[in-house]
Amino acid sequence: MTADAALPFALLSLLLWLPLGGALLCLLFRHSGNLCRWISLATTLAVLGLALWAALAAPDASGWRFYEDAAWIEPFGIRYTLGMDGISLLLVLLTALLQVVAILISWGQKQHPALFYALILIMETGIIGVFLALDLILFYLFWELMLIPMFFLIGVWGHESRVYAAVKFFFFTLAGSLCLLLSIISLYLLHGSQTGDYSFALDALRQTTLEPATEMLLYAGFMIAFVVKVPLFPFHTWLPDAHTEAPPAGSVDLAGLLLKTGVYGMLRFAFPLFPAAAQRSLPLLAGLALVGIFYAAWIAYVQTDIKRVIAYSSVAHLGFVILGLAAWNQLAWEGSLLLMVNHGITTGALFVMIAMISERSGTRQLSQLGGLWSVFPNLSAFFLLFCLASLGLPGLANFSGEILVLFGVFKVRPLWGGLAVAGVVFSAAYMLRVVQSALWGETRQLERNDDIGCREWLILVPLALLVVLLGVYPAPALEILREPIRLLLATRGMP
Amino acid sequence: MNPLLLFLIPALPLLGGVFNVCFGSRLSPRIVAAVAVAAVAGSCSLTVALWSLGAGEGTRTLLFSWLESGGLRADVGLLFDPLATIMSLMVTGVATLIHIYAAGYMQHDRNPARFFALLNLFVFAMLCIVLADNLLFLFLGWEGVGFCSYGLIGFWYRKTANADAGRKAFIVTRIGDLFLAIALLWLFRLFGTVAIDQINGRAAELDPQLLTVLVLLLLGGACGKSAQLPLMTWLPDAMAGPTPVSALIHAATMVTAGVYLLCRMFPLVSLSPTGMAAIALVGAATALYAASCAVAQREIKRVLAYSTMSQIGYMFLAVGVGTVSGAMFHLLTHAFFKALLFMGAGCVIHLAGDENDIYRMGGLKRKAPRIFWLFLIGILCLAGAPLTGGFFSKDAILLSAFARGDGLSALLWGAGVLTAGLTSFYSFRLLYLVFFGAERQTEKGHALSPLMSWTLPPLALAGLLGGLLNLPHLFGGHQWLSHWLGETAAELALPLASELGLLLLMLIFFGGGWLIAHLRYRNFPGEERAGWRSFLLGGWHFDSLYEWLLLRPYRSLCRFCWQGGDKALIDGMVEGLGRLWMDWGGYVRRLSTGQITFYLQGFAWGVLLMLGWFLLMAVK
Amino acid sequence: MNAAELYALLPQLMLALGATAILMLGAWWPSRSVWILSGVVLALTTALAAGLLEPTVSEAGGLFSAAPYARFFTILWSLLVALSLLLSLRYAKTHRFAGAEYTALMLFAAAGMSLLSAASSLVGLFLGLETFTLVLYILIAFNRNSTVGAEAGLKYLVMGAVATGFLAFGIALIYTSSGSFHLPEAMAGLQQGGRMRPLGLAGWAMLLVAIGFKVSLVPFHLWTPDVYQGAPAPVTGLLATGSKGAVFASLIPLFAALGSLAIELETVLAALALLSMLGGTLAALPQRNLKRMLAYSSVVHMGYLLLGLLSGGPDGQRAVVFYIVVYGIATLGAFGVITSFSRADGEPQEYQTFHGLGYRHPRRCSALAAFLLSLAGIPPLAGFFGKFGIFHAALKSDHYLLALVGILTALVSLYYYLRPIIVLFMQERPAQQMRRGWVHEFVVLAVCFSLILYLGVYPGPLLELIAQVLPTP
Amino acid sequence: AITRRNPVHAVIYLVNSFFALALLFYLLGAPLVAAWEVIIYAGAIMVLFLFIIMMLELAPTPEPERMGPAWWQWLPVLLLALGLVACTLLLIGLDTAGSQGVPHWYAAPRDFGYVLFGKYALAVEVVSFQLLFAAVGAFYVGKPESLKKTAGRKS
Amino acid sequence: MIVPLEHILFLSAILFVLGLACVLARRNLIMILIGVEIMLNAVGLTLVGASAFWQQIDGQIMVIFLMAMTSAEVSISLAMVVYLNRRKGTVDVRAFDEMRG
Repeated sequence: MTADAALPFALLSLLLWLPLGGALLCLLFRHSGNLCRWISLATTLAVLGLALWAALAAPDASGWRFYEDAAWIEPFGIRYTLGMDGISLLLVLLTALLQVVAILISWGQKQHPALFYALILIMETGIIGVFLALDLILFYLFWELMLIPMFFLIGVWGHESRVYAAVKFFFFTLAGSLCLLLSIISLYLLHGSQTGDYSFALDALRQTTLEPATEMLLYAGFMIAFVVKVPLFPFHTWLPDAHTEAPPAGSVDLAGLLLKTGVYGMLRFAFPLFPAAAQRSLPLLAGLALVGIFYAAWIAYVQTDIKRVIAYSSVAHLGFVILGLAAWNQLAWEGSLLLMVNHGITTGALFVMIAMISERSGTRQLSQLGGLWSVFPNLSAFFLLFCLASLGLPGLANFSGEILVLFGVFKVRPLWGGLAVAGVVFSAAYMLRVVQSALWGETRQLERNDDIGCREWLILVPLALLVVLLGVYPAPALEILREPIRLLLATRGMP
Repeated sequence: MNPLLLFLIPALPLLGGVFNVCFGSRLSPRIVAAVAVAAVAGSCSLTVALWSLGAGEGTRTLLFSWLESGGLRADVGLLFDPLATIMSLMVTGVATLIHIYAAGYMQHDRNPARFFALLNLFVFAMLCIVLADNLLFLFLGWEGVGFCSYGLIGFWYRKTANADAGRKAFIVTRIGDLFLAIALLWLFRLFGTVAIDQINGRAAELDPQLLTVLVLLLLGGACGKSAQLPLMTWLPDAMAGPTPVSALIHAATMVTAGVYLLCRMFPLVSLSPTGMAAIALVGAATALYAASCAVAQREIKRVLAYSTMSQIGYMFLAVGVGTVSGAMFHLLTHAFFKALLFMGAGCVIHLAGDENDIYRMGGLKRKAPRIFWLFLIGILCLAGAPLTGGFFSKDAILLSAFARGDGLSALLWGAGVLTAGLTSFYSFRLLYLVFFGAERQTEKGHALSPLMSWTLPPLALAGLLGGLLNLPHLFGGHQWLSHWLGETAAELALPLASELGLLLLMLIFFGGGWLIAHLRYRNFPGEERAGWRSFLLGGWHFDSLYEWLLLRPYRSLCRFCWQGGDKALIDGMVEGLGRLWMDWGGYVRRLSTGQITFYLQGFAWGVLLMLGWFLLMAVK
Repeated sequence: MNAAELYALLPQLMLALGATAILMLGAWWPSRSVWILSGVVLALTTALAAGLLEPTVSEAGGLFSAAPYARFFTILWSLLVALSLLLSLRYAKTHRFAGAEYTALMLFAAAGMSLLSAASSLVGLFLGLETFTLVLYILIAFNRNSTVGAEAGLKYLVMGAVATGFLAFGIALIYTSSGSFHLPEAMAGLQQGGRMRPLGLAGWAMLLVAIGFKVSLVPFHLWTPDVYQGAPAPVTGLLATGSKGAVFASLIPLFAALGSLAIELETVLAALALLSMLGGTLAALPQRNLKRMLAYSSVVHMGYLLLGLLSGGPDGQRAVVFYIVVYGIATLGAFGVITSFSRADGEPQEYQTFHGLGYRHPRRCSALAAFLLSLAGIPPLAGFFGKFGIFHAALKSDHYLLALVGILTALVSLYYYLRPIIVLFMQERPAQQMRRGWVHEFVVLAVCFSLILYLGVYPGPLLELIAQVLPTP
Repeated sequence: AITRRNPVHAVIYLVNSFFALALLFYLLGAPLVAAWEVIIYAGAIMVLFLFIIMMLELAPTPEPERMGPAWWQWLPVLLLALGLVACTLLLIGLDTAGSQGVPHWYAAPRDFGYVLFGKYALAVEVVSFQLLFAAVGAFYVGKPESLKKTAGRKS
Repeated sequence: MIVPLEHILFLSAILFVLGLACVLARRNLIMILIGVEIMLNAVGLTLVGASAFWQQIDGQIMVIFLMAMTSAEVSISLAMVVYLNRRKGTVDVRAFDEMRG
């Protein structure tokens, strides 16, 4: 089972706990903000390096590239099981990358820098943990671990109504999580009473035989947690507030990573554990996703705060992702996952850019922005690029995922696919509105006049390259995804 | 010759564009322009050099697989067949000239890098449409031209109106793209592939009704890009862009992409009579509508824009009546003379001191005779003066329509002929207003750059002689274009007499239009009353109609979703729930009154309830 | 009574005798810190003794058990009191407590709590309970400068006296019904034809009132916020953790002895649990006083504990004991932070005094945040596995409704746990400076914090230990 | 005893009732307990009560009438009490043990002492500790302010 | 046999509730404490009755403990009464409601 026998150390654990170590170092040296900055940068870079190294490994027969398993809490049958397949790998890579970006974008953090960086690093551990855990309780633990740092990031470093946003975020996600916990425990008990083996291991629990009604109930518990996190309409209202109020790094993490954990949870846990119930829920899922695509796009069109527009665009894009999942075929799932990664990069980049813009202009209100191109041509060019990617211009990142989803969906459900395509028009409408108000027109009052600096180049160029690369040549990413998805689709009970 | 060289055709403009994106702002405008021109010119010469690859079945070549997943395979691959060769030659050729022109046009601009980068990228995207061997790659180009058009229309972004026009263009064409995308998805669902030749080859397997739907979807896509009814409102506004842009994108190439698409898919399209009829109808209606609007326009570029729309209507009509070569023929000639006209208009605007309104021009003939003559050639082609390129191509289309012989075709033909008359009228109206009469402009004009004036003659020549490409037998031609495109059924089954009669009719309409224009506008006093003209000037007020019918409801819908849905309903429910808990919390909290006696009563009640319950249990 | 039995109860005797000794010596040599520290040492020694000495008999005098279960709690309460004493070093100084008396009372309270946890007879239960209740009457009103302290003492006294009456009446009725005080026989004697005798039911009703008062279950909880607010913070810590935990610790053998008869009480217990979870949560929501909030939150936690108890079985019992430990640590820690912020003129309780304090005193405030989050059951803090165990047990025993309500209240309760955290860390307004903490306080807080974290990440050993010491097989 | 407005009267009534109870105890075969009832309750505790009442009434208290309950204050309490009595009595009545008689039985003081200091020796210890600490507590709480201050300074 | 056990229990229950009623209804702190005494005496009666019923001494011993405990409690309570009276000058429990909510 272990593909990492050749490695002299536990790569996954290192990957997982390295950021936490960095966070502790930050807290230790909390009186020197500068040192913390470098510590956190070094940590995130090291994680990125490790993740890239992990990408070099070949998967074994069961699809795992790396696998770790150790006893943990015996009385409850909880084990410390980590595994990395293609899906995890891709998402871990995304995490590692975006965290570097998050650190870089908050380089000038003045207010309690040590705590800030530490929280970002803790969150990285949480997110990576979610993507690696194969024991349900371990997963749940990381799932919740992401919450607290985010809560503080929004609540402490956020903007005007940050406390409201932070609390709303916490409540929405926690409400879902608790349902998840309830379901996990029930499933564990059911499985235990059937087999006598009380275990939270994903593989073991998949063998549970379930009554249809029970299965549906448990599945619903899982899905509520994931759907809130994704977020699917109508559970999305925490997102715009959280996005808007969060500091730049928080927004990047939120949009780029946290939302992905929900989809990942569905793919990794909810669907394989309850295949029949999942099948029955697909129309509902697709329906909500479709409504979300339109609804969010419409709302995004009338927002006045640029961050809110992007936040709603996230809802719409994640609607596409869920729609792809609901199509339940290789094509759509690959598309969904690709779109997820792409969305993480583009939206992350957009939030980064919004931060840069609002640093310079002192506002995020669309009505008070304008004519940025004439003052910051480079900045504006990047912004335009990411906006275009976000609205799904072919050749840029989002399109490749979106179109695969559409192909996959249309293949099985033409009506869903056809409707979803219409969403593209609306996405153009709100995205161009943003571009319009921000870049074109007369230049407004600005606070700073400098175009992007060295650090900002460093952030934007790799992101831009990735956006183009993933749009033009997504084959490597798809290649990584192919086998795990095939395995997922081929499992018991999945038609 | 290595087929992979074909990739250089689109790649050169791409490289040029990327180069200018990355480094353009640091280089001098001259180098920027030079790089852009060189890239396009290189691409043009490559097209010529590789011409032989396009003969017959053409050449398919593949660079790498763009998207490959679960049965879907979309390559970055080119299909260099006769249709594509002719189109790409036109695109690169016209684009080269326009690039050169633009180098002169933009020479006073501080930072033309963005302009040339976008222009180069546009050529790249257009070539993707032209050369793509699968629909997805075509779609990439399709959206790409849309974006470049957006960026270029709004090039002078300080004026919000320009940027708005760009956005309108992008979004309206995107509505069309929506249909194309659905068609694309559907075709993949049906055939499991997106390769154009496979789809065309297997189109006959399909159910006719399904086919009709598909054709209508394709038509929708084409309408958006080619500014046909009902998605035409963006084109006149798109004239806000720099003139070379209008010439290249909104006259010669991008707007004809719709026609090209329909020609590309013609094997499929032709299988659906209903679809064909719809295409023809849309074309004819647009031709008539646009011509009627052009009659009342006041801005020189808007006149040309409407005329473009109208001419593309002809091309649609051609596709609809089943003559690809006719459509392509008109596409080519139109590209030449319309590019000529736009560039001429650019010169005129320069000369008139950045004045757009033709009512405030006049007498330019004396000031710039060479421009006048070149412009005249363009006008003649547009109006369909005999023996010009425009004459032959337009005539071929009308002949084909007439030759079909059924009622609908006759109607379409009638519309076409009427349009021809109107075209003649507004063309000469334009000519007279601009070049004849007294000078009415107030601004002082600028001098013309030689780069601008010297790019016009080749186009004029091409426009004039364009007819030779597909000279009908009547005039001793060989219909080279039709043969090149492999269209054998192009021989018309019309008797010579009726053919001649039709020609005569065309001549009459041409002459009539000219005459009226001559009488009315030879010595134009300066202003004329609005009245019914305002209706035509506003393009039959379609904009306002859409505003009332679609945009306002859309905006209210959006606002309703936000305020009503998100804020009031969802958040209201969540917050209401929270408040409910809080309220109850307040009540429960108030139980702690601070009075010991009250607390003790709590004891007593508790024990009473417990005892009562136990009593019930015991009794049972 | 023989030597073996005395040996078995050595830890409790050590506490009681030590307390007396400190009391006596303190009369001659009044020093505050010396006595408090020697109290700490004594408590720690007791814990050590309870942990290391293996008694030869399992029961002393038919009143108190000396089983591992009892010794586990002896250790726990001794440690708790040691920590509380250490914590109160500065507090006692600023409030001019009489050191020897204070220490002696605290130690005696520990003895009472461990006796209660060890009770194997109704008499033992009564005595243990009364022992520390009596001590608490005094300790609550120990701060003689504080009016609210006196009021709190009065409230606890009156309520406690009445509750004692109920407890005694309940015991009397059960004795009447079964003819024995010793738990297994007493509970077995209540049975009649598979049902519980009406007299036994009446006795249990009375007993539950007393228990409900002690652990503050709704509707017997009304005193809780007032007393918490008025009592000195270290005492509140003891009151919130030890006295409640000890009662629950004694309930486990009680219910175990009841066996199948527990079904008769199930509805009432379920109702109590339900009311406690809901009522406590609701009342805590609008609170703006940290101690009162913690009081109501303790009501909710007692509801959870009752839920665990109700679920029964080894799982339920294990969950309850684990929860007691975890809840105890977190609550003690929270009151420890309040203690260390306290000044001579009072303790900061109102949220408005905490504005932005998180950055003035980052260590203590983050510890407080961690304790609150642990109480809320957020992983990776220990509270999560506490709640996890409870819900696990509840679901296993098919208490779906209660588990659902538990989850719901856990969600809502988050709001009032977050509020102080928000105030601490997310308010701009600069806060007033608080006292600098003493190293003793930091030691206590660090111990609590690391335990909370450790148990949240690696609860396995403790869970296994608990499973070993549980009274029933 | 419970309705008396004047606490002194209440205490006197209560002493009466204690005597009655002591008699009952004696009848039920608990002579020692009966004796202690008289000695401790009637003798010690009630005297303590009286003492305190006397001591406090030296201080000016607002009209004692107001401290007594008005009739309406009794009403809910009365209802509660009736309910409680009814429930308890019914529960007791339902129990089969109730109808059995109490046998004649007599707990000799010697046996009593034997059990008390044999079986319950530990409990006696505990109770003695309790009493000690209660005394300490009472002393601490009851210390007058002036005393407290000196104690505070000393310790 | 003297009386049925029932009668003793009835008597003690009534006595207990009377004590409770006193506690609930009275506002005077001393009267409340007197009520508690009545309750505890009722318990004593029950225990003695039960002790006789089962012919065991344990019940009586419990009564002794109860008494000891009561006296301990009473001593503390009365000390508290004195203390409170000194602070507030009243023994009316209604006066002690500084904390609420």
